[in-house]
Amino acid sequence: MADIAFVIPRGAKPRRRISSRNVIIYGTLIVVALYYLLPLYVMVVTSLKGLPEVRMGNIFSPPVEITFEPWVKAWSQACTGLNCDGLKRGFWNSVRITVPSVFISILIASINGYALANWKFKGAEFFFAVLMIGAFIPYQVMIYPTVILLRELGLYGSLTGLVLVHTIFGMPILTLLFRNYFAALPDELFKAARVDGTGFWGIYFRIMLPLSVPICVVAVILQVTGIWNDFLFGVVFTKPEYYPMTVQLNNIVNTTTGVKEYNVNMAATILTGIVPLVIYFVSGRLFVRGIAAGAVKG
Amino acid sequence: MARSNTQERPSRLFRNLSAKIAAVPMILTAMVVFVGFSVWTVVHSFTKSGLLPRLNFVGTLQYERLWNSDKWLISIQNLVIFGGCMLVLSFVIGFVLACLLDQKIRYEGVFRTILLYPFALSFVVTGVVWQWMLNPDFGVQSIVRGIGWESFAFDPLNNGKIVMFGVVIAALWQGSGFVMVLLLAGLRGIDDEIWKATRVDGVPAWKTYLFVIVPMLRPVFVTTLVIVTAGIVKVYDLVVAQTDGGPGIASEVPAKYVYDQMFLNQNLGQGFAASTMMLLTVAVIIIPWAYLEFGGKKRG
Amino acid sequence: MKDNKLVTTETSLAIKGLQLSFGAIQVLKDVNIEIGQGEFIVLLGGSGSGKSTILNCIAGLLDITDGQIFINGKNVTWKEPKDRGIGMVFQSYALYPQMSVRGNLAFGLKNARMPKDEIARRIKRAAEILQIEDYLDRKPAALSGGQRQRVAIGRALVRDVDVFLFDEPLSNLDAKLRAELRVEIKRLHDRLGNTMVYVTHDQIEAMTLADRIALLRHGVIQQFASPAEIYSKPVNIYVAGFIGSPSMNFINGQITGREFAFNAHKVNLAGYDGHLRDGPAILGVRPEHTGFRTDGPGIDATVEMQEHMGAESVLHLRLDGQRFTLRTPDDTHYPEGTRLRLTLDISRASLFDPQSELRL
Amino acid sequence: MKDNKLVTTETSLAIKGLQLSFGAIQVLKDVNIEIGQGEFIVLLGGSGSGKSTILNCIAGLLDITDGQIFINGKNVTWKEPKDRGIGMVFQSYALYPQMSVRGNLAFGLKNARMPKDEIARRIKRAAEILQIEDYLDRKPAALSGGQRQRVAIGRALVRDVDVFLFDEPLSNLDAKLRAELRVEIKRLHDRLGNTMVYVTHDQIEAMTLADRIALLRHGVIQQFASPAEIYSKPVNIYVAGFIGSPSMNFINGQITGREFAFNAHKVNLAGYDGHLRDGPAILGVRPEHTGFRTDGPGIDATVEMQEHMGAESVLHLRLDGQRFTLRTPDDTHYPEGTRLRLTLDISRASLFDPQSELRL
Amino acid sequence: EDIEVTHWWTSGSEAAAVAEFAKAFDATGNKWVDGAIAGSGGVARPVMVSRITGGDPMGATQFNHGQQAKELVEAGLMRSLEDVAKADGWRDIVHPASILQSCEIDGEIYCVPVNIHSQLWLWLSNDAFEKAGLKVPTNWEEFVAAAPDLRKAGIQPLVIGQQPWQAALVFQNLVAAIAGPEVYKQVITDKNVDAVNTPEMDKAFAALVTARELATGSNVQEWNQATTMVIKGGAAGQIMGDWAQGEFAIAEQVAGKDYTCLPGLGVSDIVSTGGDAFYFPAIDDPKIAAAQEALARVMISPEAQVAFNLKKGSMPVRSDVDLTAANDCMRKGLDILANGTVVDGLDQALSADASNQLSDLMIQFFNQPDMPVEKVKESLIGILQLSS
Ligand SMILES: Nc1ncnc2c1ncn2[C@@H]1O[C@H](COP(=O)(O)OP(=O)(O)OP(=O)(O)O)[C@@H](O)[C@H]1O
Ligand SMILES: Nc1ncnc2c1ncn2[C@@H]1O[C@H](COP(=O)(O)OP(=O)(O)OP(=O)(O)O)[C@@H](O)[C@H]1O
Ligand SMILES: [Mg+2]
Ligand SMILES: [Mg+2]
Repeated sequence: MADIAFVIPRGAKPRRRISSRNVIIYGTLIVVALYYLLPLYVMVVTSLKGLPEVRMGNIFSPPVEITFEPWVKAWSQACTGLNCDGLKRGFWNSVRITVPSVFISILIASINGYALANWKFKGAEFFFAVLMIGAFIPYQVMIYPTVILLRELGLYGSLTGLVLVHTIFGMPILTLLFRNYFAALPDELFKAARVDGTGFWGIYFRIMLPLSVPICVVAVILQVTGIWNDFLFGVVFTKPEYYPMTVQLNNIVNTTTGVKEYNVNMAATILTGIVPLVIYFVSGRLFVRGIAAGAVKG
Repeated sequence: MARSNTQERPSRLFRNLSAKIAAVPMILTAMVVFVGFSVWTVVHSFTKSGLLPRLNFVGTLQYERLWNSDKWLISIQNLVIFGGCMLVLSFVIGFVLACLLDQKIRYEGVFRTILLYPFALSFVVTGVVWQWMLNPDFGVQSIVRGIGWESFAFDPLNNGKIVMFGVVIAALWQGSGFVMVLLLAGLRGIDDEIWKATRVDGVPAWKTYLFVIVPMLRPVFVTTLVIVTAGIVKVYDLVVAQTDGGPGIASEVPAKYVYDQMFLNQNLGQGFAASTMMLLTVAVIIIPWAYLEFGGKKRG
Repeated sequence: MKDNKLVTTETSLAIKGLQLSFGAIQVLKDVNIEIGQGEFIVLLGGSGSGKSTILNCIAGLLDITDGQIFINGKNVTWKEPKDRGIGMVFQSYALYPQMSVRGNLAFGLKNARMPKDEIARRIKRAAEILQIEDYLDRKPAALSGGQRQRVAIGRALVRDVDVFLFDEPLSNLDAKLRAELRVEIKRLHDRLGNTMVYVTHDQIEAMTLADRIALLRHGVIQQFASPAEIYSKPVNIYVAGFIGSPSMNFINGQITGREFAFNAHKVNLAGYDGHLRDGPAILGVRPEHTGFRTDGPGIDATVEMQEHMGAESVLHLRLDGQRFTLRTPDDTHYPEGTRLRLTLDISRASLFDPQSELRL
Repeated sequence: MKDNKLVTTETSLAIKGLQLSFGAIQVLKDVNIEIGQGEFIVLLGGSGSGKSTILNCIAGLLDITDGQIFINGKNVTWKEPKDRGIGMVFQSYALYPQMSVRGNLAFGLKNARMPKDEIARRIKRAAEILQIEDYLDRKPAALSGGQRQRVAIGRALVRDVDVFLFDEPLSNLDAKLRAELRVEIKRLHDRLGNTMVYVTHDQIEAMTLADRIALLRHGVIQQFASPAEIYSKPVNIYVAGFIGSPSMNFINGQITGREFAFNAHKVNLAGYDGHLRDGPAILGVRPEHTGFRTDGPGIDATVEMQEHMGAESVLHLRLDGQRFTLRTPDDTHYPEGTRLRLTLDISRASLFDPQSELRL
Repeated sequence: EDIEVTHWWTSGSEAAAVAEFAKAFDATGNKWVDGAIAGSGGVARPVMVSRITGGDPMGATQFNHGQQAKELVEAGLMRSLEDVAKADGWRDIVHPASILQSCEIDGEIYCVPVNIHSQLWLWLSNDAFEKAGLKVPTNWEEFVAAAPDLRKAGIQPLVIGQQPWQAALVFQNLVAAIAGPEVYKQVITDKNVDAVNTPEMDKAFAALVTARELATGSNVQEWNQATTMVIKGGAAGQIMGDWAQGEFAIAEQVAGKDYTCLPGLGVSDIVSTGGDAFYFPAIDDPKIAAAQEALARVMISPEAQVAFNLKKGSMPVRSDVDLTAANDCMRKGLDILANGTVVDGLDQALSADASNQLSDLMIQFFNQPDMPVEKVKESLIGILQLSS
């Protein structure tokens, strides 16, 4: 090795694979990644164990005997009161709630963002500021008046009502996202479209919307995550035939008497989280890109 | 102002009519839901409403009771602890991770995905999992003891003094990845030439991050701060799922206080009074910010 | 100076008493412009002088505070942009990134519910004129800057408008391409004969393209005249300094009779085109209107630096302690310290009142 | 051509066999440059030609694939940027936005643990040289573009480096300011005498600033010579076309003996500076090296368009169906269709081999 | 007719009990549509109230009887069952009468009580005492006396979970058993503030301090975890309602052999009443109204009462049914219900607000070893004043 020190530097810098810098960076990242993965690992491992094993062993040890029983039970057998069909029913309800809610809330919020960014009218900023303050109001505070509002609209207990609620409470953050995104698009594009004879809606549908794919991805992920995981609105503003999956999850996890079936709980938990997780894993790249594309510009 | 060939200036109201029509949902949401409901809440906080809202006014009785309630005071204190820890830690962790990921490393996507996935889970899931992880009998404590460190004690969920830190651990697990992504996006937006300039100036990387990059990320920090703070003020599900306010009432938080008063105690008036206090706090913090951010300058 | 095109007396575009404020800030203060049919007008001015704002007002993209705008005799003050008979070309091209070039060109026409074959015909014609036939099916991202700008022009072209508005269309391009496209725009104007209003802060563009230049400063038109007139008879010091590169040299002095005295020198003002009066004055001489020789009579100056430009060179001199620039088609090298004798061409110089800054 | 500065034979910066690839794409192919002490070198080339890449390699901001870099005789190939004795100025200025001008200037020095009074001294000196004393306590956001660029230069200046690197420092400024700062940079160089490497795609900057220009294309240096030589003896058609505005006119023809024949015309090549040989050739004539008169003998051409520039004008002609440009200090107007007789100045023209594109 | 019934009975035994009602109701030709929401009243109640006030009521819904639904009734959102009750003579068959009185507002009956839970029990682990070499105590004093030895043996004398209501339950037991039913009535039912300062109450407060000492070191959250400690012998005793039996049963423990239950802390023969009741929202549809009536009748019918309460582990609301299958502990409870003293449960006596405040107060007391009894007294008086 000694002679290498005397070599006249030329050509590419010899790149050491294991430099102290890399050890620190990758070391830290790997440790942190393990920390983040640990709970998921525990969930999966536990859900694959039989109940006796769960009670005996340590939560980190891999299952001695893998069983899918808890998954089956969580999906199709766990009881809520008299209905013993597990999460299955709630799953489709969640889909029925999430799809229109995500779609409509994003549509409305993107129109808001577009109107705010490109068609400023007197007072627009004021309404927007109010909306932003609204983002901070805990939902619990709003339950009662919302019940009254829905009752007066005749939408209480209906899917439409729930979609409306999700649209309203998703509006602040989504509007902020879209407003910032559209504001970051070149103003000249908008002007060119106006000169080309397009009106408010024409520009929105034919110019802005096609350009907002990155931010839509962000919005979709945020909304799918938020709405799919929602429990409070789903249970308060609808009736049992529309109860989302999280209600069943709550019923399985929150049953206070008797033995806790941890393995079933974990399986149910994973099953409930799987849709947002899949969406997230599939489009995570776009998520980061979309956020970079405008969401973070204050 | 005699104009010969004058065309009437169209009424202000009808300029940009489509835009105004399109903004109706937003205006309604802002005015009816956020302003209207808040006013409604404030009004009813002066009543003795129980299970149902009624206008049987009792003056400031609810507020007196609120500020005499240990539970409320503990809630506030907990929110301060939780919020302080969350803000500091999520930003520190998020920023350090963002910086690490920004080093042009390999498998960046994999790491990023791992750090962010908890964000896709609900607070209920997070609460349940961490309740488990922190369980002294089979969670982290027993594992550490199992590998030989017998005296190791980490049992936050059963210790009222440190229970909030247990909640913070779970909240960080779920939320710091999102902070990381926001900040990473901000870092990516920084002009490459700034980096080159600091390298030529011989500034060490950590100094660059601290003294050059962080100040440049101010707008991103502000946006992130808003999102994180909004989450902190609203914290509810996590506490309910993880500790249900326990042990005792050691991990109560304001949102839970509101909920419990309204639906467990069937004392809406009290719940509304607590809500009003929360609204007030939010307004005090947010309105100046919103004014600076959106009122002062013209374009975002 | 120009006569290759018919500038009819008919006005194509008229702006009357245009005022515009953003909140409390008044950006345009009583702008009045009348433009003849087929004229090429350049709005020239520094950054923030209000050029784009005027253009946006003409296009109807900004709500004006006061005043009226006429296009082809019709009051369009409150018309929608699409109904004004204008086409607009932007600095950043503003092409719709998700549409092909063809889609970009067709967009406005489709909006006007034009029949398909007419759209196709017009696109074909525009593409021919602009030589973009080969890229019609590409997306804008796959085009170079110059090609993009051509498409942007095409978008205005297909709409067959009366007035073309250009907002610094070339400033995103590099110098070489800019020079090429400048020529192309000029040819296009010669060919189409439309009225064009062109915003730029580049005086070369303004000088070469314009029939008339409106020189703006802080939202006020300083001078609205042909390039030759603006060049040779700038109304005030600002205009004089703005036009010409390198800038005009200014010398403080005193007029007495038909003589201009500064420091120890005296210059005869015979041949000056303007109204002389006794008193303090500022003499403005363009670098290119200053002769020199290495000896003989003349004003004494020393070479500080020389910029060689291939075909010509610029000499940076020191004249009685002040800087003085001089431009010459001669590329001989004059080392630092060389002493030169200058002769000022008074017939092409300007004199200004130091108070009002106006030309005498 | 230049002699106002001592260009010692000592090399200040040497690049030997520099190669650089991004993944599979080779961006720099065997670049060799030797730069003398105090020389001002401009790297000129179109977008993507690799100019910034070379600069970043010199600065140590990119890890090279092969080759060596010497600064003041020391091999710095693997040294950190800060240890190379270089200062760098960027297109986007890259000022630290939250620090005052003073803070920006001091930041690098503080990192080198320089004593406070020495820092103050250096800042004072740099501020004087660059005339930014008045803004020292302002934040960059409160400065104009030109002022910002001065601060950016100051940041390199205070570090007292051997070599200054500029990456298109002026291209974010408008034309007028660009011309001013160009002169300032030249003065700065005259005053400091440092070695400077300056990247630009603007040939005017290159021509006026450089002692020598390295003209790049696709990562290969086409010609590395003084501006005058590049201008008058371009090694190939690419260089000939790149330098000069408007571009050189190229005419296809045939050399026979000492005559160049094209279409019906014949031009005598007496006075041509190069090695003639019979066969097909391309004649390159610069617009400014073409004389004309309205009648008499000469090559026949018709005026298509004229660009007036105040002090001079450019005539766009048609010569046997081809375009031909001609630049003249004369601003007389020649209407479209005017017939002119051209005379080509062969002593300043270039002939190229159509195959190899090299100059004969 | 389809009737949607909402409730929060989701655990194994609860669900099985509900199924009995559903079976009996379906037998009448109607259909029970189950709307279970887990997570106890805290989660379920806002849903129920929202649905009723939101104008989309269910056919029937569970509430703890007492004060929870009072306002809904007053707002006219609930239908009166007075006609049914009169016709079927509920006032005669329901025992104790207080349980039906809780359903009465302005002289009309609005709910069907379905079961009685007594909250006044001390559960002891025989195993734990054996290990410590002690006799299983028969009352509170003996239990307190045994505590030091239990500690020595490494056994937690008294286990109290960290859910606030568990602490309130301990207080309720001590007041009822040690201060006596009379004082309990004065303080809890009548909210007589003066009664708080009686010598009897002082004894109860002293016992409360003792209980706090006994409970020091208990480290569990939920009541069933606490019960599990008793089952496993890690703790000697727990004060809990009769639903704790369910846990013992699942662990296959036998009353009297593996564990001992002492009603009224073994001090006096008292039970508290309290439990669940069903309310019927007012719905403008005669068919549904008829079905509601049918459901009410089914719920209170002797057959359903027996079937339901056996599964649920609670006591029936009528004394005229025979629970031969009941175990040792339930027998004790039934006997006291028949012969002994009956006091109102907390849900019956106090508003939800007051009882939750009491819970918060008590858990604070248990978690703060330095909190003086005076402070508790003072706060208790405040709570009683507020809710009277
Ligand atoms: N939306 C706006 N709100 C407030 N002020 C504005 C707005 N748009 C432009 N201005 C101000 O109006 C003035 C003129 O702006 P304008 O864009 O017309 O300048 P310009 O001459 O086009 O400059 P540039 O060459 O930089 O494009 C500037 O001072 C600018 O700050
Ligand atoms: N990080 C990179 N990865 C891959 N290719 C790169 C990278 N940086 C530059 N290139 C490529 O290298 C070539 C030269 O780039 P360079 O930036 O040196 O050009 P330039 O001459 O400075 O051009 P410009 O005038 O546009 O700045 C270009 O083709 C560019 O696409
Ligand atoms: Mg502009
Ligand atoms: Mg570059």
